Amino acid sequence: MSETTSISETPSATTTPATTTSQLTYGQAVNAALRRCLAELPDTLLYGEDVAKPGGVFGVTRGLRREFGERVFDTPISESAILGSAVGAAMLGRRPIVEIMWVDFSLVAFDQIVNQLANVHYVSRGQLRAPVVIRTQQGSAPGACAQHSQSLEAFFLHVPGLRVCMPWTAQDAYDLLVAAVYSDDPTIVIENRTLYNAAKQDVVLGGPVQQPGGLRVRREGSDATVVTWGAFTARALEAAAALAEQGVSLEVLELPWLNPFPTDEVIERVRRTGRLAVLHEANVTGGFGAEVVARVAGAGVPLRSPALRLGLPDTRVPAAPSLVAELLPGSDRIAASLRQWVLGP
Amino acid sequence: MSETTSISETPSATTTPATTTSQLTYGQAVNAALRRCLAELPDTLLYGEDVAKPGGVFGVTRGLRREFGERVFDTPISESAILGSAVGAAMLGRRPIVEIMWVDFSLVAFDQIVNQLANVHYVSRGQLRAPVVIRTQQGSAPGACAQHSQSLEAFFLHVPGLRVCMPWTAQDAYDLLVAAVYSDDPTIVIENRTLYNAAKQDVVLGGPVQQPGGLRVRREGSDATVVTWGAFTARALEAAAALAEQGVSLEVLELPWLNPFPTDEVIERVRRTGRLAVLHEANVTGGFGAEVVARVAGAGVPLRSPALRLGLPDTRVPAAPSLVAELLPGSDRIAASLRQWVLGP
Amino acid sequence: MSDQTRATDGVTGSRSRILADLHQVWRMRVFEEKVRDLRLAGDAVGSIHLGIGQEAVAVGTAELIGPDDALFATYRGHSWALACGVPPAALFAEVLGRATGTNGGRGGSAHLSAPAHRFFGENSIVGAGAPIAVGAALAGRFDGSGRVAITVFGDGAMNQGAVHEAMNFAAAMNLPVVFVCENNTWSELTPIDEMVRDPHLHRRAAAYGIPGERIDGNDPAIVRDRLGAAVRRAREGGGPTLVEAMTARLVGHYIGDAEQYRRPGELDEARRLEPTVRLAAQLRAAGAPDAEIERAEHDARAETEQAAAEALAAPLADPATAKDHLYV
Amino acid sequence: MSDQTRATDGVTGSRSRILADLHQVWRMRVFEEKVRDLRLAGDAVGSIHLGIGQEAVAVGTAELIGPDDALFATYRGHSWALACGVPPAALFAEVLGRATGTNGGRGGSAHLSAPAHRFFGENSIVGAGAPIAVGAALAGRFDGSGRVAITVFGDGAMNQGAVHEAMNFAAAMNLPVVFVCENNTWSELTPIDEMVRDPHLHRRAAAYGIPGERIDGNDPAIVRDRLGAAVRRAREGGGPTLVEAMTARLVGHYIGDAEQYRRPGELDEARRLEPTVRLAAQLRAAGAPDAEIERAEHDARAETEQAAAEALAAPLADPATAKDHLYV
Ligand SMILES: Cc1ncc(C[n+]2csc(CCOP(=O)(O)OP(=O)(O)O)c2C)c(N)n1
Ligand SMILES: Cc1ncc(C[n+]2csc(CCOP(=O)(O)OP(=O)(O)O)c2C)c(N)n1
Ligand SMILES: [Mg+2]
Ligand SMILES: [Mg+2]
Repeated sequence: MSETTSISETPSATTTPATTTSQLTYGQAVNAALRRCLAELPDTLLYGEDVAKPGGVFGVTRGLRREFGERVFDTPISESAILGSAVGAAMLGRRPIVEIMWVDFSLVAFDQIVNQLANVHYVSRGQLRAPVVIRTQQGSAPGACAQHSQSLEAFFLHVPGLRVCMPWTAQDAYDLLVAAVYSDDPTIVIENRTLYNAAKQDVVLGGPVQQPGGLRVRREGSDATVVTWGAFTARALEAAAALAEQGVSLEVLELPWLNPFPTDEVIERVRRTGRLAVLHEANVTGGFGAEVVARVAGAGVPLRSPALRLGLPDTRVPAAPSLVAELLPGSDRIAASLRQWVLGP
Repeated sequence: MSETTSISETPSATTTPATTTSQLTYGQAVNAALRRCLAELPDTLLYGEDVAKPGGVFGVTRGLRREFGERVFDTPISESAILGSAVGAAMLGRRPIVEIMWVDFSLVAFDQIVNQLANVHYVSRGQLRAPVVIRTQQGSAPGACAQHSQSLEAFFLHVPGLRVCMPWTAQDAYDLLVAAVYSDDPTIVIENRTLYNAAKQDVVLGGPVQQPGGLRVRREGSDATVVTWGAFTARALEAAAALAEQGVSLEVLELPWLNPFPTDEVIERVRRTGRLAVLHEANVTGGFGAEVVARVAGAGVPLRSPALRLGLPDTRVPAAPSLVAELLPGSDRIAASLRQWVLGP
Repeated sequence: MSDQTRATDGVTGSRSRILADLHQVWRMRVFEEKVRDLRLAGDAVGSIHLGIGQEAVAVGTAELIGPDDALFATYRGHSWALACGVPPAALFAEVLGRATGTNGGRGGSAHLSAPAHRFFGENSIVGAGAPIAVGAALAGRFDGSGRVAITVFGDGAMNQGAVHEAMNFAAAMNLPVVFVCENNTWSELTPIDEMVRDPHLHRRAAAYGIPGERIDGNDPAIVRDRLGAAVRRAREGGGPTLVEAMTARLVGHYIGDAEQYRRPGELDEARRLEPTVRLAAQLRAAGAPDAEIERAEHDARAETEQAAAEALAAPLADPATAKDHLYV
Repeated sequence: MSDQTRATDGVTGSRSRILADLHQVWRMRVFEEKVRDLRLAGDAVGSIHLGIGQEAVAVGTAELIGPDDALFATYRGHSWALACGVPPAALFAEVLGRATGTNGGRGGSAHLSAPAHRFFGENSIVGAGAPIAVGAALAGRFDGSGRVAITVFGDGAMNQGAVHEAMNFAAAMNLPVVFVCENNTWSELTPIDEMVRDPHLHRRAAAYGIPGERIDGNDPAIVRDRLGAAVRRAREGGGPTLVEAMTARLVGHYIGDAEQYRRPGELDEARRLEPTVRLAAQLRAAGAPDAEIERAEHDARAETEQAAAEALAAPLADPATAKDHLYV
């Protein structure tokens, strides 16, 4: 961790705090965000399975128990109790940050997210708040089984009342999590375990707390707009770089926040390029790519080619890498699909 | 129950069985389907909370315990055990039909549906089957709270490996359930409690077992294609009837099966009318309407007006009828939206 | 009911205390009778679950709930809201979908809440309130409030995974939670003794290493005494307790339930043991004149009628607000 | 471990029986050692969970599993698959993502199954296998098979709602299920004694009104005896049993786990008690020559190496089949 400026005073949410820039992995950026939130917001709690004394199965929460004591604790393997207690603690003024180790495990306790957490503020007519952050991670990694490989953001995005983000860069892993913890709305932060230990990146720490929302224009281009999120952003950018050499100019929009969704900006940009492709790791049918296409279609944006969706075909996720490689499109296949789509066969 | 023909011989799946036509409510049609399946398929089991001795909280399973004995039984309030045991029993050759009283309750045990049931056949490379039928019901009814009002078909439709249907007529309540029980794929049958005791309809009982899939052209029309499913079909038809008098000719397609989805037929019909509206009771964002729009958009069907989605706006469901009425579009508001969409303001 | 604490020998408190309890029981009873009337008249709609017969559990708990405590109930929660001090007019209004309801009509009969009154809400998902209550207790560990969280659920809920997880979580973390199982022997239309092998549900506490006790839930004094001990233990750092309060639902699971599942004569004993009968007998034994006993009911009826009238006069929930408060 | 059944006094079976058990333990041990090597060499990828040290539970159970029975394991299931008779080559192939794997590479190390061998699969969701096993027992009630279902899970899984529901469901319906809790005292990186108030997990059986017992899980003979009684009871209509088999995982939770959470000296006793050591000592005490003892390991290694070689020679799972079998 090489710091390029000296550590600032204890930051606060109201004054614009001084910043430092550090070289961090994505996982370390998550850790830094948690440390900042635990330091700045005394109401925060951090808990989940193996998060405290062991520092997390991915090492992401390392050192936080030592630093913040009992506000950081380990729990039984009881997702309903973890999530339910977060709902209750939040109703009573805490700001719990809980970890669901894999997004797949959220399904053993989905009631607490959909029927409980999402209802608190609305049903109480604003008398209660539920500023819960659920940190989880998802996606496919070599050898992982069908029960540890799903991309389930579409479930959460069909639940009004929840906010949902999916950081891809180390900077966003930091910024989005801080924004989520500061937000008074329940927020699902979906990380990706294949990114935790990827190469270090410059991360600006401290700095003003961002508002949930927005998009990242990762690449400018004129032939088509590719909308993507999460770890698949890398594949979109690789494909776009490859296609640039073949004379196809792609705009790549990464959506770090899917709720709130920047509908107007996306529509405006698609209007300019006249083509929309959506790329995600989740299964295509019922994936959030459908929503993006439907919003653009609903706005009557004239398109030069039919909207394209690329993602996991409608199947389960097998463990064997040779099978997964066939199903989940890599940047080569993505590039080929986009090329044919833009230029024709 | 007035029978218009005499009861046939015990039907069997291989010969084309004789049929009878009875006047039945939707709930009675479900009951008749269960009775038929229990009689014809000795491997079937029927269980869930209050389904056996009490005959179901909606009376839908009445008499079946008496008729079929121990194959029909009541369970503890343990959805994970209900669904999990169905998965296990199916692996070992049974054909369980289980009830989840409200679709909302499936969320306490969603793991068993998504991570377990949907994986059985695929992950075992076809060595195991899971011919489970999950009967549930959903939707909004006056006074029901946020935890008893959701329309969650989009969740199931984002899970490859599951089949999903949503009968609207009494005939389909019968036919779809029989088809689901005969199918070797795990199938979610989503009924609607507001229909159980609605007016009796002629229902043809017996008859060949249908294959999952297909669509129902409920009304022919030329200005636009309205795609809908479940109880909202009634609102679509009412709106279409009202608009017919105003010179707007709507085609209404009801999709009793959402998986398998009749993509080609829908696209073909939208191509003919040049307009697509999707209407469902579920929340619009991330609802399956997005998928329908995205499929049509992806096929490059030229549209005269931007695709329209109508449904529950992105909010929770309040209990008070005055609030629900504001949120869930009735046929009047649907007609007004469709009219403006087709004719312009 | 062999091993439950039960007062069989008459008076269990002072005459004024019993009288106050009887008044509270009547407030709940007539509130729900009125709700039933409103439902049958069509002023209220939807599925409504009454706790008629079970009121003593709520009455006995009422004064144990400290100012910073938090109570979590189920869909069968009107009496619990009243026990927390929620004004009956606001409750009626909520059941009637009025703007003046506790939740402005968003909760309805089965999902209402009034946090200002320590009533953190009903829950219409069986068992889901238990882990949420655990979280309220957890918050208390950090906010210096000394909060005890009380969560109420039925016998059937004991078979729901979330309740198991909640009890173990609270036990492992030694959190101040009192788990109150209102055992009315029915889960909707199915008897608990066919759904468990040992219907003495309080014995499950041992699985979590916490105290468990079965009590007579039809006498407020007994409830106050035994639940009081549990609340005290929780407040003093002794961790959670499971209390199984035996009681009977004298009405259907919901308004309109035909109750065909009842066992022959099942309710005969229950009607003899139910709190209005029991407390009246105790008062009589303590020498209270009939007029005093009748006044408890009479006052409750007057208060309740007025609250209902107030609620009926209130405007319906305003459609223009239907989308408010989805996000902060 | 005060109340567990443990053989402290040496030999618990005939010499040939112990020898056979030792051979089986070694088959599992060297299988997993080989998996570790393959994983570290990069032939296998992903998260792999070994049960090294815990083999005696599977070995002791093996011959109790009747032809129509069904076994359900967790991600830590290689030994259980071997106990069911799944050929090691097919298991290796599955771990290696080969076409000849039990699941043709679809399951992988953590989700494989071989129903023809009564191995109805691993499960990578903690606790999820328990209700599924209950369903297998339920099927047996109707198919005349006399099936007993055995479900294996860890100590940490006891805190998962699904396991609670499964035990109650099986108890209420008196289904022939044996719940085997392999208590290795760790849930991933967290000790069970900090996650429950009473770490004697078998005592939870009482909550469901079923028998529960803690046993020494490191001696196949003890496991066979005590689990045998449970299987017999189940088969004879006596319903479910919870058996808590005390054992130790001598390796990390997954391959690569740095095991920084271990308590000082924690594994010293475990290494003395682990099955290969224990059974060798028993054999020595029974007069077996060293060569005989060593042959058990040697034969297992030879068999295992050949199976691994066979798997490594097999083709990778064929991408062209990746979409097959989603629906029937
Ligand atoms: C998870 C879930 N499953 C099923 C239901 C349907 N349901 C509502 S009340 C009830 C019975 C609950 O019985 P019990 O816990 O004894 O409480 P009681 O109604 O007797 O107060 C059931 C099954 C539900 N609301 N939630
Ligand atoms: C529902 C769920 N929660 C969490 C996990 C992550 N996880 C995998 S193994 C494990 C520990 C399980 O401990 P235990 O039950 O004792 O079994 P052991 O690994 O010791 O065999 C956890 C928490 C999971 N797979 N599923
Ligand atoms: Mg009850
Ligand atoms: Mg363990």
